[in-house]
Amino acid sequence: MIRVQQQDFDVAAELAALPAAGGICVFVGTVRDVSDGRPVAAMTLEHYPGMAERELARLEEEAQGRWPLAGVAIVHRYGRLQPGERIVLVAVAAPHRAAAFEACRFLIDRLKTEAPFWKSEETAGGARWVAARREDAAAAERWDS
Amino acid sequence: MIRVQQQDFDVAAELAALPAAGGICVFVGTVRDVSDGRPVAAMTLEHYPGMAERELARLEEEAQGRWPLAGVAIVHRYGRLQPGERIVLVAVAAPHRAAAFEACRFLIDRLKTEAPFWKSEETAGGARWVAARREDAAAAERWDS
Amino acid sequence: MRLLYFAWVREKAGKGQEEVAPPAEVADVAGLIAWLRSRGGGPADALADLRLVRVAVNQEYVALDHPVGGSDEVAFFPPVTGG
Amino acid sequence: MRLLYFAWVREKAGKGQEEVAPPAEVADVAGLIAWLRSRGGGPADALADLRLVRVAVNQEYVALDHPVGGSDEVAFFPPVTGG
Repeated sequence: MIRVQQQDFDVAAELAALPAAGGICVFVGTVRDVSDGRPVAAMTLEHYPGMAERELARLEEEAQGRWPLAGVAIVHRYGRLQPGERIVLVAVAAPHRAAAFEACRFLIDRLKTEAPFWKSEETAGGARWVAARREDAAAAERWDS
Repeated sequence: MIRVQQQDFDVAAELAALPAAGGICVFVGTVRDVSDGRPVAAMTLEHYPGMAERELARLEEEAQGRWPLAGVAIVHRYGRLQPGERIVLVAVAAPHRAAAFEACRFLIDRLKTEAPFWKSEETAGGARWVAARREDAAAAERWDS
Repeated sequence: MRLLYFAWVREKAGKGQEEVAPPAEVADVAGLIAWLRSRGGGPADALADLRLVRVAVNQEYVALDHPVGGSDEVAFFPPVTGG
Repeated sequence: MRLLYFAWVREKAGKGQEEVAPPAEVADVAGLIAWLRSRGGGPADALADLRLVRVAVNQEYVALDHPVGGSDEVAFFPPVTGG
Protein backbone atom coordinates (compact mmCIF):
# COMPACT_ATOMS: atom_id res chain seq x y z
CA MET A 1 0.00 0.00 0.00
CA ILE A 2 1.53 3.27 -1.22
CA ARG A 3 0.28 6.76 -0.42
CA VAL A 4 1.74 10.21 -1.10
CA GLN A 5 -0.23 12.90 0.69
CA GLN A 6 -0.07 16.32 2.27
CA GLN A 7 -1.96 15.49 5.47
CA ASP A 8 -0.59 13.65 8.49
CA PHE A 9 -1.17 9.91 8.94
CA ASP A 10 -2.25 7.77 11.89
CA VAL A 11 0.46 5.19 12.68
CA ALA A 12 -1.94 2.88 14.56
CA ALA A 13 -4.43 2.90 11.67
CA GLU A 14 -1.69 2.14 9.12
CA LEU A 15 -0.52 -0.84 11.20
CA ALA A 16 -4.08 -2.07 11.77
CA ALA A 17 -4.57 -2.19 7.98
CA LEU A 18 -1.65 -4.63 7.54
CA PRO A 19 -2.30 -8.38 7.64
CA ALA A 20 -1.44 -10.01 10.99
CA ALA A 21 1.68 -12.07 10.38
CA GLY A 22 3.70 -12.48 13.58
CA GLY A 23 5.70 -9.30 13.42
CA ILE A 24 5.64 -5.77 12.06
CA CYS A 25 8.70 -3.56 11.69
CA VAL A 26 7.98 0.14 11.30
CA PHE A 27 10.12 3.16 10.58
CA VAL A 28 8.75 6.66 11.10
CA GLY A 29 10.83 9.64 10.02
CA THR A 30 10.17 13.06 11.54
CA VAL A 31 11.32 16.62 10.84
CA ARG A 32 14.42 17.43 12.92
CA ASP A 33 14.55 20.67 14.86
CA VAL A 34 18.26 21.19 14.12
CA SER A 35 20.19 20.86 10.84
CA ASP A 36 23.98 21.26 10.73
CA GLY A 37 23.77 22.92 14.13
CA ARG A 38 21.18 25.50 13.07
CA PRO A 39 17.59 25.54 14.41
CA VAL A 40 15.07 24.58 11.72
CA ALA A 41 11.87 26.62 11.71
CA ALA A 42 10.09 24.52 9.08
CA MET A 43 10.71 22.16 6.20
CA THR A 44 8.99 22.01 2.82
CA LEU A 45 8.88 18.77 0.87
CA GLU A 46 8.49 19.04 -2.89
CA HIS A 47 7.73 15.91 -4.91
CA TYR A 48 7.17 14.70 -8.46
CA PRO A 49 3.51 13.63 -8.51
CA GLY A 50 3.10 10.38 -10.39
CA MET A 51 6.75 9.39 -10.41
CA ALA A 52 6.89 9.47 -6.58
CA GLU A 53 4.08 6.90 -6.34
CA ARG A 54 5.62 4.80 -9.13
CA GLU A 55 9.04 4.67 -7.48
CA LEU A 56 7.54 3.71 -4.11
CA ALA A 57 5.42 1.00 -5.75
CA ARG A 58 8.50 -0.30 -7.58
CA LEU A 59 10.43 -0.45 -4.29
CA GLU A 60 7.54 -2.27 -2.59
CA GLU A 61 7.50 -4.79 -5.44
CA GLU A 62 11.26 -5.31 -5.16
CA ALA A 63 10.97 -5.88 -1.39
CA GLN A 64 8.15 -8.39 -1.93
CA GLY A 65 10.41 -10.25 -4.36
CA ARG A 66 13.40 -10.31 -1.99
CA TRP A 67 11.68 -11.32 1.27
CA PRO A 68 8.59 -13.37 2.18
CA LEU A 69 6.33 -10.55 3.36
CA ALA A 70 2.68 -10.44 4.39
CA GLY A 71 2.17 -6.75 3.70
CA VAL A 72 3.87 -3.39 3.12
CA ALA A 73 2.68 0.15 3.80
CA ILE A 74 4.55 3.27 2.70
CA VAL A 75 3.13 6.74 3.35
CA HIS A 76 5.14 9.83 2.39
CA ARG A 77 4.03 13.39 3.00
CA TYR A 78 4.75 16.55 1.04
CA GLY A 79 4.20 20.26 1.73
CA ARG A 80 5.32 22.46 4.62
CA LEU A 81 6.00 20.65 7.90
CA GLN A 82 7.00 21.79 11.38
CA PRO A 83 9.85 20.22 13.42
CA GLY A 84 8.65 17.01 15.07
CA GLU A 85 6.01 16.35 12.41
CA ARG A 86 5.94 12.94 10.72
CA ILE A 87 7.37 12.82 7.17
CA VAL A 88 7.32 9.15 6.24
CA LEU A 89 6.13 5.77 7.44
CA VAL A 90 7.45 2.43 6.21
CA ALA A 91 5.77 -0.62 7.75
CA VAL A 92 6.43 -4.26 6.88
CA ALA A 93 4.48 -7.24 8.20
CA ALA A 94 6.16 -10.64 7.90
CA PRO A 95 5.99 -14.10 9.48
CA HIS A 96 9.66 -13.79 10.50
CA ARG A 97 11.10 -10.71 12.17
CA ALA A 98 14.41 -10.86 10.29
CA ALA A 99 12.53 -10.35 7.01
CA ALA A 100 10.42 -7.57 8.52
CA PHE A 101 13.50 -5.68 9.77
CA GLU A 102 15.52 -6.16 6.59
CA ALA A 103 12.72 -5.25 4.19
CA CYS A 104 11.80 -2.17 6.26
CA ARG A 105 15.40 -0.95 6.27
CA PHE A 106 15.80 -1.72 2.56
CA LEU A 107 12.70 0.34 1.79
CA ILE A 108 13.70 3.44 3.77
CA ASP A 109 17.33 3.26 2.57
CA ARG A 110 16.33 3.03 -1.09
CA LEU A 111 13.42 5.47 -0.77
CA LYS A 112 15.91 8.11 0.41
CA THR A 113 17.99 7.84 -2.76
CA GLU A 114 15.34 6.96 -5.35
CA ALA A 115 11.92 8.41 -4.55
CA PRO A 116 11.57 11.90 -6.08
CA PHE A 117 11.13 14.12 -2.99
CA TRP A 118 13.22 17.16 -2.11
CA LYS A 119 13.56 18.91 1.23
CA SER A 120 13.96 22.64 1.68
CA GLU A 121 14.77 23.82 5.21
CA GLU A 122 13.95 27.21 6.68
CA THR A 123 16.59 28.41 9.14
CA ALA A 124 17.56 31.85 10.46
CA GLY A 125 19.88 32.07 7.44
CA GLY A 126 16.97 31.64 5.02
CA ALA A 127 15.61 28.70 3.04
CA ARG A 128 18.01 26.19 1.49
CA TRP A 129 17.69 22.93 -0.36
CA VAL A 130 18.99 19.96 1.63
CA ALA A 131 21.93 18.29 -0.11
CA ALA A 132 21.93 14.54 -0.72
CA ARG A 133 24.01 12.81 1.97
CA ARG A 134 26.92 10.53 1.13
CA GLU A 135 25.88 8.20 4.01
CA ASP A 136 22.44 7.79 2.45
CA ALA A 137 23.98 6.77 -0.88
CA ALA A 138 26.21 4.27 0.92
CA ALA A 139 23.25 2.86 2.89
CA ALA A 140 21.25 2.37 -0.32
CA GLU A 141 24.17 0.72 -2.12
CA ARG A 142 24.39 -1.94 0.59
CA TRP A 143 21.24 -3.42 -0.97
CA ASP A 144 22.60 -3.68 -4.52
CA SER A 145 22.43 -7.29 -5.57
CA MET B 1 10.60 3.14 29.44
CA ILE B 2 9.79 -0.44 30.42
CA ARG B 3 6.32 -1.82 31.12
CA VAL B 4 5.07 -5.36 31.72
CA GLN B 5 1.31 -5.49 31.75
CA GLN B 6 -1.75 -7.63 31.06
CA GLN B 7 -3.74 -5.05 29.08
CA ASP B 8 -3.18 -4.08 25.45
CA PHE B 9 -1.15 -1.01 24.53
CA ASP B 10 -1.69 1.85 22.08
CA VAL B 11 1.17 1.94 19.55
CA ALA B 12 0.55 5.60 18.61
CA ALA B 13 0.57 6.67 22.28
CA GLU B 14 3.81 4.78 22.96
CA LEU B 15 5.49 6.48 19.99
CA ALA B 16 4.12 9.90 20.95
CA ALA B 17 5.77 9.51 24.38
CA LEU B 18 9.24 9.10 22.83
CA PRO B 19 11.43 12.17 22.25
CA ALA B 20 11.38 13.42 18.64
CA ALA B 21 14.80 12.60 17.21
CA GLY B 22 14.64 12.20 13.44
CA GLY B 23 13.62 8.56 13.28
CA ILE B 24 11.81 5.87 15.24
CA CYS B 25 12.13 2.15 14.54
CA VAL B 26 9.39 -0.01 16.02
CA PHE B 27 8.84 -3.73 16.24
CA VAL B 28 5.42 -5.11 17.22
CA GLY B 29 5.04 -8.85 17.76
CA THR B 30 1.60 -10.43 17.55
CA VAL B 31 0.10 -13.85 18.35
CA ARG B 32 0.26 -16.09 15.29
CA ASP B 33 -2.82 -18.01 14.26
CA VAL B 34 -0.82 -21.08 13.21
CA SER B 35 2.04 -22.88 14.98
CA ASP B 36 3.87 -25.80 13.35
CA GLY B 37 0.98 -26.09 10.92
CA ARG B 38 -1.70 -26.32 13.64
CA PRO B 39 -4.29 -23.59 14.22
CA VAL B 40 -3.72 -21.76 17.50
CA ALA B 41 -6.87 -20.99 19.51
CA ALA B 42 -5.11 -18.86 22.13
CA MET B 43 -1.77 -18.26 23.80
CA THR B 44 -0.98 -17.69 27.46
CA LEU B 45 2.13 -15.79 28.46
CA GLU B 46 3.56 -16.50 31.92
CA HIS B 47 6.28 -14.26 33.32
CA TYR B 48 8.52 -13.78 36.34
CA PRO B 49 7.29 -10.54 37.91
CA GLY B 50 10.20 -8.38 38.99
CA MET B 51 12.88 -10.20 37.03
CA ALA B 52 11.05 -9.54 33.73
CA GLU B 53 11.17 -5.78 34.33
CA ARG B 54 14.78 -5.99 35.51
CA GLU B 55 15.93 -7.90 32.43
CA LEU B 56 14.16 -5.48 30.08
CA ALA B 57 15.67 -2.49 31.92
CA ARG B 58 19.11 -4.10 31.70
CA LEU B 59 18.67 -4.63 27.94
CA GLU B 60 17.54 -1.01 27.51
CA GLU B 61 20.62 0.15 29.38
CA GLU B 62 22.87 -2.02 27.23
CA ALA B 63 21.29 -0.62 24.05
CA GLN B 64 21.73 2.96 25.32
CA GLY B 65 25.42 2.15 25.88
CA ARG B 66 25.93 0.66 22.43
CA TRP B 67 24.11 3.24 20.27
CA PRO B 68 23.40 6.98 20.55
CA LEU B 69 19.66 6.82 21.24
CA ALA B 70 17.13 9.50 22.16
CA GLY B 71 14.64 7.12 23.77
CA VAL B 72 13.54 3.50 24.18
CA ALA B 73 10.13 2.01 24.94
CA ILE B 74 9.53 -1.68 25.65
CA VAL B 75 6.07 -2.96 26.52
CA HIS B 76 5.50 -6.70 27.04
CA ARG B 77 2.14 -8.26 27.84
CA TYR B 78 1.31 -11.38 29.83
CA GLY B 79 -1.86 -13.40 30.32
CA ARG B 80 -4.14 -15.10 27.79
CA LEU B 81 -4.10 -13.61 24.28
CA GLN B 82 -6.02 -14.34 21.08
CA PRO B 83 -4.40 -14.78 17.64
CA GLY B 84 -3.64 -11.37 16.13
CA GLU B 85 -3.34 -9.67 19.52
CA ARG B 86 -0.22 -7.62 20.25
CA ILE B 87 2.35 -9.28 22.56
CA VAL B 88 5.30 -6.91 22.58
CA LEU B 89 6.39 -3.48 21.40
CA VAL B 90 9.99 -2.34 21.09
CA ALA B 91 10.43 1.26 19.92
CA VAL B 92 13.70 3.15 19.56
CA ALA B 93 14.05 6.85 18.74
CA ALA B 94 17.44 7.98 17.47
CA PRO B 95 18.96 10.84 15.47
CA HIS B 96 20.24 8.33 12.89
CA ARG B 97 18.12 5.56 11.45
CA ALA B 98 20.92 2.98 11.40
CA ALA B 99 21.14 3.22 15.21
CA ALA B 100 17.35 3.06 15.54
CA PHE B 101 17.13 -0.10 13.40
CA GLU B 102 20.08 -1.85 15.02
CA ALA B 103 19.10 -1.07 18.61
CA CYS B 104 15.49 -2.13 17.96
CA ARG B 105 16.59 -5.44 16.47
CA PHE B 106 19.14 -5.98 19.26
CA LEU B 107 16.41 -5.44 21.86
CA ILE B 108 13.88 -7.85 20.37
CA ASP B 109 16.55 -10.48 19.61
CA ARG B 110 17.95 -10.41 23.14
CA LEU B 111 14.54 -10.05 24.79
CA LYS B 112 13.50 -13.32 23.17
CA THR B 113 16.34 -15.27 24.78
CA GLU B 114 16.77 -13.38 28.08
CA ALA B 115 13.53 -11.85 29.36
CA PRO B 116 11.68 -14.37 31.58
CA PHE B 117 8.43 -14.92 29.66
CA TRP B 118 7.05 -18.31 28.55
CA LYS B 119 4.40 -19.03 25.94
CA SER B 120 1.85 -21.79 26.18
CA GLU B 121 -0.21 -22.42 23.03
CA GLU B 122 -3.70 -23.90 22.91
CA THR B 123 -4.27 -26.01 19.79
CA ALA B 124 -6.73 -28.80 18.98
CA GLY B 125 -4.15 -31.19 20.46
CA GLY B 126 -4.28 -29.41 23.83
CA ALA B 127 -2.04 -26.85 25.52
CA ARG B 128 1.73 -27.07 25.17
CA TRP B 129 4.70 -24.99 26.18
CA VAL B 130 6.45 -23.41 23.21
CA ALA B 131 10.04 -24.63 22.91
CA ALA B 132 12.90 -22.17 22.61
CA ARG B 133 13.93 -21.82 18.95
CA ARG B 134 17.47 -22.41 17.75
CA GLU B 135 17.12 -19.47 15.32
CA ASP B 136 16.29 -17.15 18.21
CA ALA B 137 19.42 -18.22 20.07
CA ALA B 138 21.49 -17.62 16.93
CA ALA B 139 19.88 -14.20 16.38
CA ALA B 140 20.69 -13.17 19.97
CA GLU B 141 24.28 -14.41 19.73
CA ARG B 142 24.92 -12.13 16.75
CA TRP B 143 24.98 -9.26 19.28
CA ASP B 144 27.61 -10.80 21.58
CA SER B 145 30.50 -8.40 21.78
CA MET C 1 7.34 17.35 -25.42
CA ARG C 2 6.71 18.31 -21.82
CA LEU C 3 9.59 19.34 -19.58
CA LEU C 4 9.37 19.35 -15.77
CA TYR C 5 11.80 20.95 -13.32
CA PHE C 6 11.93 20.28 -9.57
CA ALA C 7 13.55 21.76 -6.44
CA TRP C 8 16.55 24.05 -7.12
CA VAL C 9 16.55 23.02 -10.78
CA ARG C 10 13.02 24.46 -10.95
CA GLU C 11 14.14 27.62 -9.18
CA LYS C 12 17.13 28.08 -11.51
CA ALA C 13 15.00 27.28 -14.56
CA GLY C 14 12.55 29.95 -13.43
CA LYS C 15 9.60 27.64 -14.13
CA GLY C 16 8.18 24.27 -13.07
CA GLN C 17 7.23 23.10 -16.53
CA GLU C 18 7.11 24.01 -20.18
CA GLU C 19 6.02 22.55 -23.50
CA VAL C 20 8.80 22.46 -26.10
CA ALA C 21 9.14 21.33 -29.70
CA PRO C 22 12.84 20.62 -30.22
CA PRO C 23 14.19 20.25 -33.78
CA ALA C 24 14.14 16.81 -35.38
CA GLU C 25 17.84 16.15 -34.73
CA VAL C 26 17.18 16.02 -30.96
CA ALA C 27 16.90 12.26 -30.48
CA ASP C 28 18.09 11.56 -26.95
CA VAL C 29 18.43 13.17 -23.51
CA ALA C 30 21.94 14.44 -24.27
CA GLY C 31 20.66 16.07 -27.49
CA LEU C 32 17.74 17.64 -25.65
CA ILE C 33 20.04 19.10 -23.00
CA ALA C 34 22.40 20.46 -25.68
CA TRP C 35 19.43 22.13 -27.39
CA LEU C 36 18.12 23.58 -24.09
CA ARG C 37 21.60 24.96 -23.32
CA SER C 38 21.84 26.54 -26.78
CA ARG C 39 18.43 28.15 -26.19
CA GLY C 40 19.81 29.98 -23.12
CA GLY C 41 17.87 31.41 -20.17
CA GLY C 42 16.93 29.72 -16.88
CA PRO C 43 16.81 26.11 -18.11
CA ALA C 44 20.28 26.49 -19.66
CA ASP C 45 21.60 27.71 -16.28
CA ALA C 46 19.86 24.91 -14.41
CA LEU C 47 21.42 22.27 -16.67
CA ALA C 48 24.93 23.77 -16.67
CA ASP C 49 26.45 21.03 -14.47
CA LEU C 50 25.01 17.60 -15.26
CA ARG C 51 26.75 15.98 -12.27
CA LEU C 52 24.10 17.70 -10.14
CA VAL C 53 21.07 16.75 -12.24
CA ARG C 54 19.02 13.57 -12.54
CA VAL C 55 16.80 12.89 -15.56
CA ALA C 56 13.55 10.91 -15.82
CA VAL C 57 11.69 10.18 -19.06
CA ASN C 58 8.03 9.28 -18.60
CA GLN C 59 8.65 9.01 -14.84
CA GLU C 60 11.55 6.58 -15.02
CA TYR C 61 15.21 7.34 -14.32
CA VAL C 62 17.25 7.30 -17.54
CA ALA C 63 20.81 7.86 -18.72
CA LEU C 64 21.89 10.57 -21.17
CA ASP C 65 21.66 8.26 -24.18
CA HIS C 66 17.97 7.47 -23.56
CA PRO C 67 15.81 8.36 -26.62
CA VAL C 68 13.30 11.21 -26.31
CA GLY C 69 10.71 12.55 -28.67
CA GLY C 70 7.04 13.09 -29.43
CA SER C 71 4.91 13.60 -26.33
CA ASP C 72 7.50 12.36 -23.81
CA GLU C 73 7.49 13.81 -20.32
CA VAL C 74 11.10 14.69 -19.44
CA ALA C 75 11.95 15.75 -15.88
CA PHE C 76 15.15 17.35 -14.57
CA PHE C 77 15.85 17.47 -10.84
CA PRO C 78 18.60 17.28 -8.18
CA PRO C 79 19.51 14.07 -6.32
CA VAL C 80 16.50 13.27 -4.15
CA THR C 81 16.40 13.98 -0.40
CA GLY C 82 13.10 12.56 0.84
CA GLY C 83 12.41 10.09 3.62
CA MET D 1 15.04 -19.34 51.25
CA ARG D 2 12.28 -18.80 48.70
CA LEU D 3 12.06 -21.02 45.61
CA LEU D 4 10.08 -20.07 42.49
CA TYR D 5 9.11 -22.33 39.59
CA PHE D 6 7.82 -21.16 36.19
CA ALA D 7 6.18 -22.64 33.08
CA TRP D 8 6.56 -26.44 32.73
CA VAL D 9 9.05 -26.49 35.60
CA ARG D 10 6.22 -25.10 37.76
CA GLU D 11 3.80 -27.71 36.41
CA LYS D 12 6.24 -30.56 37.06
CA ALA D 13 7.12 -29.20 40.50
CA GLY D 14 3.41 -29.12 41.30
CA LYS D 15 3.73 -25.65 42.82
CA GLY D 16 4.75 -22.10 41.86
CA GLN D 17 6.73 -21.34 44.99
CA GLU D 18 7.80 -22.68 48.35
CA GLU D 19 9.83 -21.62 51.37
CA VAL D 20 12.65 -24.03 52.20
CA ALA D 21 15.36 -24.25 54.85
CA PRO D 22 18.11 -26.42 53.37
CA PRO D 23 20.82 -27.83 55.66
CA ALA D 24 23.93 -25.77 56.30
CA GLU D 25 26.09 -27.72 53.82
CA VAL D 26 24.00 -26.37 50.90
CA ALA D 27 26.21 -23.45 49.82
CA ASP D 28 25.61 -23.03 46.09
CA VAL D 29 23.01 -23.68 43.36
CA ALA D 30 24.42 -27.12 42.61
CA GLY D 31 24.16 -28.06 46.29
CA LEU D 32 20.60 -26.74 46.49
CA ILE D 33 19.56 -28.78 43.45
CA ALA D 34 21.21 -31.92 44.89
CA TRP D 35 19.30 -31.40 48.13
CA LEU D 36 15.97 -30.80 46.29
CA ARG D 37 16.54 -33.99 44.27
CA SER D 38 17.26 -35.96 47.43
CA ARG D 39 14.01 -34.62 48.91
CA GLY D 40 12.03 -36.21 46.03
CA GLY D 41 8.57 -35.23 44.77
CA GLY D 42 7.61 -32.72 42.08
CA PRO D 43 10.60 -30.39 42.38
CA ALA D 44 12.98 -33.36 42.11
CA ASP D 45 11.23 -34.41 38.86
CA ALA D 46 11.30 -30.85 37.49
CA LEU D 47 15.06 -30.58 38.10
CA ALA D 48 15.93 -34.04 36.74
CA ASP D 49 17.57 -32.71 33.55
CA LEU D 50 19.52 -29.51 34.16
CA ARG D 51 20.14 -28.94 30.44
CA LEU D 52 16.47 -27.86 30.27
CA VAL D 53 16.50 -25.57 33.29
CA ARG D 54 17.70 -22.00 33.85
CA VAL D 55 18.43 -20.65 37.32
CA ALA D 56 18.16 -17.11 38.68
CA VAL D 57 19.22 -15.99 42.15
CA ASN D 58 17.64 -12.76 43.36
CA GLN D 59 16.34 -12.20 39.80
CA GLU D 60 19.67 -12.54 38.02
CA TYR D 61 20.80 -15.44 35.84
CA VAL D 62 23.49 -17.49 37.56
CA ALA D 63 25.61 -20.59 36.98
CA LEU D 64 25.53 -23.74 39.13
CA ASP D 65 28.45 -22.59 41.29
CA HIS D 66 26.70 -19.39 42.38
CA PRO D 67 26.39 -19.17 46.20
CA VAL D 68 22.91 -19.37 47.77
CA GLY D 69 21.74 -19.02 51.35
CA GLY D 70 19.74 -17.05 53.86
CA SER D 71 16.75 -15.28 52.37
CA ASP D 72 17.77 -15.63 48.72
CA GLU D 73 15.06 -15.90 46.05
CA VAL D 74 15.99 -18.79 43.75
CA ALA D 75 14.00 -19.36 40.55
CA PHE D 76 14.00 -22.40 38.25
CA PHE D 77 12.50 -22.17 34.77
CA PRO D 78 12.82 -23.37 31.15
CA PRO D 79 14.62 -21.37 28.43
CA VAL D 80 12.49 -18.28 27.86
CA THR D 81 10.12 -17.90 24.90
CA GLY D 82 8.70 -14.38 25.09
CA GLY D 83 8.68 -11.60 22.53
